[in-house]
Amino acid sequence: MSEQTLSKTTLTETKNASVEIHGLSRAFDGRTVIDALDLTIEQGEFVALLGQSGCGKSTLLRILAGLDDEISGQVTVPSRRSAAFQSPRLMPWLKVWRNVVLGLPGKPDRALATRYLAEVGIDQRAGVWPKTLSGGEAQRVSLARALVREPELLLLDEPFGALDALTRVKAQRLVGELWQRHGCSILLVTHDVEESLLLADRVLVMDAGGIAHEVTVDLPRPRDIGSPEFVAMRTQLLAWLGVHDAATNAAPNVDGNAAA
Amino acid sequence: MSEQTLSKTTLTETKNASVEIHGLSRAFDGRTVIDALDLTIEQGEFVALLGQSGCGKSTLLRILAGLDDEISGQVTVPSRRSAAFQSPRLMPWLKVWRNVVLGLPGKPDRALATRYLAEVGIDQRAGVWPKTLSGGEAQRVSLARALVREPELLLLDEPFGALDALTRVKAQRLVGELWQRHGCSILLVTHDVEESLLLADRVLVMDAGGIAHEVTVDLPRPRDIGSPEFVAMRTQLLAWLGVHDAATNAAPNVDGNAAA
Amino acid sequence: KSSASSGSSDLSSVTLAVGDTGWARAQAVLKLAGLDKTPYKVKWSVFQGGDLQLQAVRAGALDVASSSEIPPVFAAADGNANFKVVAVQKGTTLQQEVVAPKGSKITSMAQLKGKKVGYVKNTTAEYFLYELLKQAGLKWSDIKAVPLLPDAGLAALNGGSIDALASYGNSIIAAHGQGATTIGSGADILSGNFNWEASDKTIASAAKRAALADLLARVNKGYAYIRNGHETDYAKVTATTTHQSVSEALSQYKAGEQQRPTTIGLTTKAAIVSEQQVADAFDALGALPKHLDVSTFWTDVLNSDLRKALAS
Amino acid sequence: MSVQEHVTPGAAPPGNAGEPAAGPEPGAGPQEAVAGTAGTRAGAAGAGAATSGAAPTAAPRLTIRPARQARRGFRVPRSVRRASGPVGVLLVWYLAGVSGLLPTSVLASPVDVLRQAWDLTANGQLPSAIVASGKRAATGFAIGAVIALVLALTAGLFRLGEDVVDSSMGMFRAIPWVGLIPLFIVWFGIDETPKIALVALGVTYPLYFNIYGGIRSADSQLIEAARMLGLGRIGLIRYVILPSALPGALIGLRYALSTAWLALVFAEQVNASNGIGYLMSNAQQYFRTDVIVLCLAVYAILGLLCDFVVRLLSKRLLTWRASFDGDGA
Amino acid sequence: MSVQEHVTPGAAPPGNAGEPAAGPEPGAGPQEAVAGTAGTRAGAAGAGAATSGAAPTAAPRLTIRPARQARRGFRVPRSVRRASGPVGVLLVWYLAGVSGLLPTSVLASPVDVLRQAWDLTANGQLPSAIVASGKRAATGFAIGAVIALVLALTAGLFRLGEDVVDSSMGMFRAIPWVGLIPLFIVWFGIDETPKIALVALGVTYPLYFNIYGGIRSADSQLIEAARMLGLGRIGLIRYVILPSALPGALIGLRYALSTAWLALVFAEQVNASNGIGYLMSNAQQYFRTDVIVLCLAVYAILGLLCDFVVRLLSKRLLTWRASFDGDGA
Ligand SMILES: Nc1ncnc2c1ncn2[C@@H]1O[C@H](COP(=O)(O)OP(=O)(O)OP(=O)(O)O)[C@@H](O)[C@H]1O
Ligand SMILES: Nc1ncnc2c1ncn2[C@@H]1O[C@H](COP(=O)(O)OP(=O)(O)OP(=O)(O)O)[C@@H](O)[C@H]1O
Ligand SMILES: [Mg+2]
Ligand SMILES: [Mg+2]
Repeated sequence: MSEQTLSKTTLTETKNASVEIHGLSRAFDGRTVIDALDLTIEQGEFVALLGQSGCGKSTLLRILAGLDDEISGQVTVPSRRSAAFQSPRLMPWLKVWRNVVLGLPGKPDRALATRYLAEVGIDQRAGVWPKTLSGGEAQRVSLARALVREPELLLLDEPFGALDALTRVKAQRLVGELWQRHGCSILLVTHDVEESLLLADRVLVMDAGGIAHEVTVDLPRPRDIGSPEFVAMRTQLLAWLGVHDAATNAAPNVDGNAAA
Repeated sequence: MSEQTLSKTTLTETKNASVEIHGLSRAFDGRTVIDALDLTIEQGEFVALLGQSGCGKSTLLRILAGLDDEISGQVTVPSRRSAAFQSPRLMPWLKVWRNVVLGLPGKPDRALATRYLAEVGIDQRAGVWPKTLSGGEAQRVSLARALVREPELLLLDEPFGALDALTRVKAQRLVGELWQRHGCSILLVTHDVEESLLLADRVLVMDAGGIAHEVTVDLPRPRDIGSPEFVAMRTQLLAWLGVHDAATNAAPNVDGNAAA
Repeated sequence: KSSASSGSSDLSSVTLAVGDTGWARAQAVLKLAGLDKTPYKVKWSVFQGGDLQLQAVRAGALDVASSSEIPPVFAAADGNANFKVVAVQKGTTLQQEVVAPKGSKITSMAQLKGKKVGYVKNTTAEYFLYELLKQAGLKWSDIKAVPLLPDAGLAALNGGSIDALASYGNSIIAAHGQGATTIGSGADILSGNFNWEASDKTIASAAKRAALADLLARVNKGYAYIRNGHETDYAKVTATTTHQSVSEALSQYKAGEQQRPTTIGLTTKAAIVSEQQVADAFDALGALPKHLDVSTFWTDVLNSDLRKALAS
Repeated sequence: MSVQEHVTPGAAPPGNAGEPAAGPEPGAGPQEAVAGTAGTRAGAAGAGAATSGAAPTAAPRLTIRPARQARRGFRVPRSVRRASGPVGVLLVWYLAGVSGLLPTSVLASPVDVLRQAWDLTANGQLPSAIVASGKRAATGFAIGAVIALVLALTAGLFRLGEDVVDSSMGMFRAIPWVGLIPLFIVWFGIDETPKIALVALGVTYPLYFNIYGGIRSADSQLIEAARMLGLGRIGLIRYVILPSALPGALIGLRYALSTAWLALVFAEQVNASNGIGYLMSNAQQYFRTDVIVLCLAVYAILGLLCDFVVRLLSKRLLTWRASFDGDGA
Repeated sequence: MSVQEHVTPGAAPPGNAGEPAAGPEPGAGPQEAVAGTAGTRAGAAGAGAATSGAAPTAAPRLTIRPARQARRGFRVPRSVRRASGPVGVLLVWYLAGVSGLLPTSVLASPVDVLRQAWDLTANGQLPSAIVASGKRAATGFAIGAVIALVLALTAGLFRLGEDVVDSSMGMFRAIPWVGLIPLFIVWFGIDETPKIALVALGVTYPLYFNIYGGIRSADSQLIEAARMLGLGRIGLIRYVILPSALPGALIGLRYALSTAWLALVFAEQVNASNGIGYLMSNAQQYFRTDVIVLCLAVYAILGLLCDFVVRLLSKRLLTWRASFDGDGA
């Protein structure tokens, strides 16, 4: 286990890049959302991306996915990528299992789809229409669809946002496992600071159109949420995100005048 | 402050119900999702609803919203309700501010819309089309749209799911304030156990089509996330949800054989 | 000034709804001859065919229609005709021909046996084709008859889809323009009779009868006026609506008038006999549901009024 | 979905008997205090409006009634209601004929038409006409549908295709068929081909416009997702674009199917000796209102049949769709 | 959107000069060890497939090129490309005439048509015909649009309305106009009314089918949301149903606008002494192919104009939509 962690570290040091971004900018109707952003993700690295709502995380992911070319700057990515978008984006006219293996070469492999659906805990709903899924179920299908492709670069946009605690833990574990097994690079957008620290090699905080802060999480896995290093990083990240632990406790403020 | 908390408690005792559900059942194509559920929510009570993905939380909310009548059982609700759905469901053909005040009597009041949008931190995007919003921005518009109506019963389906830590704290505070000010009843579906304990008077855990567990949170507000009662309740709820604190730390499991 | 001499002094309240074909010819003639100031009102309506006019008469939207001999046969075929033929206009029967395309080996009707012959269904073309075949000793079934509208017929003739075409008017002129040759002419088969039909309701009203008689007399006079040195004026009017050159229109007009001057007259036995022949031909062609006695939709009630009007 | 909401201010809603729900319950002592907290919001506006000291009335409540309960009592079956439109038209027609409002010379009475239908069926004319027209309509439809699909895909998928095809289609559509018949004869002769070509032409337009429109209304988010899934151009068309365009295409299909029959009214004026179009224009020339009306009736029935087919097809093909299906009335 | 993806196995993509990105960099020592971890996945399938010991090659990478960069070089302007279709048709027509492929008796040459256009414009016939037809088309269109909207709303919003209206519309649509002309004469006389009625009839169907279909494809989630917002029936129609139906309605509009002009070809055979339909059927009778073709051309131009209007309208009305707009080719 520690051996594997080591090989990751080696990798980071060899600078064998999977994603390279230089001076990337993107503006919508004159409003610059991403501004001269630089970022390198190594092969096999697990990077988490935090940032305020609307700061441009999804925009960055769409660019890396090759879905947005109204950009300036230099972006190089592996050709084999897959993504789970922020909303599930399932094809409503395809049954759930078909959605999962859509786009894979060869005959649609229901067994494969069911295997992955089982991993996210919804194999018994493999044969229904997407419209009958609950929010969390749809999100899990979308996740399974991204994972089944086994890409070089996996782009995950808040893939666990609609999941309850238990399902979330299972899904996180699944992603972690696949990452270990296949050594792909992962860029995970999340709003959960603990999640980012539990999973990632490196946590980025996006702000003002660029990578404002960065933490390298060199803790051995599995990580202890209570360890002092963990708590310190968590506090640091929350502070960068504008939250001070005290603030968390203040809600709801009954006096009615502590609102921002 | 403590006085207000007291009046809440009184309320619970007087059984002046806002929502009354008796023997509610709902099945989809023969699959029973809600099964003989009983629930009473007092006037002015803040109830949080937890439960595994796909257990029927959104279904229950839709029934309370009056959007689903393929039910059996008895459901009585206030006539003035509003809801923020799990997905934002903004009208794509109406500008953001127009979405917020849609359905309110009288002339569309942009000032009012902007006020509420400012409260969720996106007043500067009041005049754009919904398609240009980020995931979290859309969710906040949807929340503002539910809050502006000032209903008797507010139904919130994971309203903070796509928000970053800071924005989330602010939004939680806003909901708390409005609840204090207007004394409406709130049913909040969330996957965040801490959030439920910070906000609600009572936390329900849904399972097997009914309310399986219930915690009355009689802690004074603002609540301390570190207090022993809080931690105990949190552990209890997580256990009911199938998560034991230890499990959280186990992800990702590098050995690859600890998967469920 | 020609007036309705039939006694009914006040015609000012009468309105005649009169159908006109194609480019409002009768209307133009009256105007050209300065005869359009009638003591009654005339509401002209232009239709793209006599059959449409008779449709309007049957529906009660028109008082008077004008057509060739063919449409009334069909309009009366169901036995419910609510109109009568009240006057007969004589006119040219030129440009009613069976033609073969340029370079065709066919030169006579007899050679059409087994050939594809285009014709315009339910028109004079069908009638004279039938009669010409009969004269050539052929039955209708001896040819492959291809029902086509004139423009489609010409296209088919040029495209080689048919071996001959029975048609009329400008389609024949155009065909000749492309080198088609005449292999049969309807000039002597067709009577040249054009019918004026009035609805039973119109006929029942003495005032309308008087007005109609006067109107027909005026049209007759108008044609005479044109023949009397105003051919070019007429050709100019024609040319604008048919989009021909004036000289073209003039020569066409002259040829027609030379063959048979346009006049309006009373209904006659001979005209009825001619109409009956047409009806019988279509009957033989199987186009009529049952044998038709054409005299049922002919009348002489207008004759006395018309005679007076024509004479004045 | 029927929303059975009966607002009953401060009282149990009717039909909710036996359940003393809502409202000021007897013995609800500290009512005032609670109401003071809850406040009253007559107008829904006013974000920061202070809680007014209005009268402490309980909020109006309502019961959500199970759909099954609401649907008790007699209901006219769906099929009867669907038939009511056409049957109503028949009735009006019959009455108009009987009352003399419509002279039979214009519109034959249903009785005459029925007799005519019997006669023409007995002598085989009507069945053979339907068969002849049906063949032409089917062939033409198939060809037109393929052309429409190809053109719509070209215009829908490629900007260049759009530029070249779409403006041309708008132009061609505006050109009346009738004017094209001579051209068709030159190109296709006078046998079956021009008739089929005319049908194809008539069918192409509505299908084209609707499929093209459907393609262009495909959700860009799904297209992005499909691109990420590694779908190539063919896969994109097959799994995203065409399904997206399907609802629109089915609307076009409804229109196109009836157009297919209609086109034959004109097509069968060219060298036809059978077919409903022929029967009809023939009857028109002979002023046989009974036959005309019979033909119209046949068209109507064929229209209903085609509609029925499209309805079935839609039901099967669009099960995946969560869309509005009218209220429950 | 153009996806400029050039897969360059293990090498920097072309056009990425100056940037020694990707691939086995010189001096990348511990390459093997890394590749061993990353594995190679030639086929994308196999969930639990063990990492094979394949050759340690670096994964293919690609550069996402900015759109601006890709768009360098000469580009044919949009308007030129849009004109290419119609202009191409013109050219083919001209060549067909010159080469004698199409005899002028069937299709007059563009030169003749132009001359005719000049003459008829000079003597005022063509402008007055367009004005006369335009008035009829506009009135009929307005009436038909209102009827279509009312019927579509009735059928779209109420199950009962659907049952009664929708089946009848399917039936009526199948009945050919031409067969109805005698009826129209009885009901509306022979003046302007029957012509306008015919146009209205022709316009009603495509609009009805598309608006109805549009209403029925409204997202049920949005309708639920609107109900929750307290929108009444009118509000629901105004703010949800009609906007949902708008894209479909615009497709119907495209079709309906050209139909409006077409209907006049038949309508203006009855008691008309002006209008393009009259001009055209008159020319047909007198066999003036140049005038016929001129009329066809006028129809085509009117069609293009109407299309242009709908295009502008769509652009303005559908700015809110995030939908597929064809690739960037
Ligand atoms: N229209 C439908 N047809 C069939 N099954 C449905 C339908 N809607 C929901 N379901 C099923 O009912 C169950 C409950 O759905 P619901 O949306 O209430 O879950 P939920 O508790 O909100 O879950 P989540 O936390 O994932 O949003 C799910 O298993 C879902 O698949
Ligand atoms: N198509 C668009 N047109 C205009 N503005 C856009 C468009 N797409 C996104 N934006 C804006 O760009 C900004 C960044 O959007 P993005 O979706 O990347 O945010 P995000 O970081 O993913 O936020 P969230 O956490 O809320 O999902 C937002 O302010 C958004 O409103
Ligand atoms: Mg986002
Ligand atoms: Mg849910």
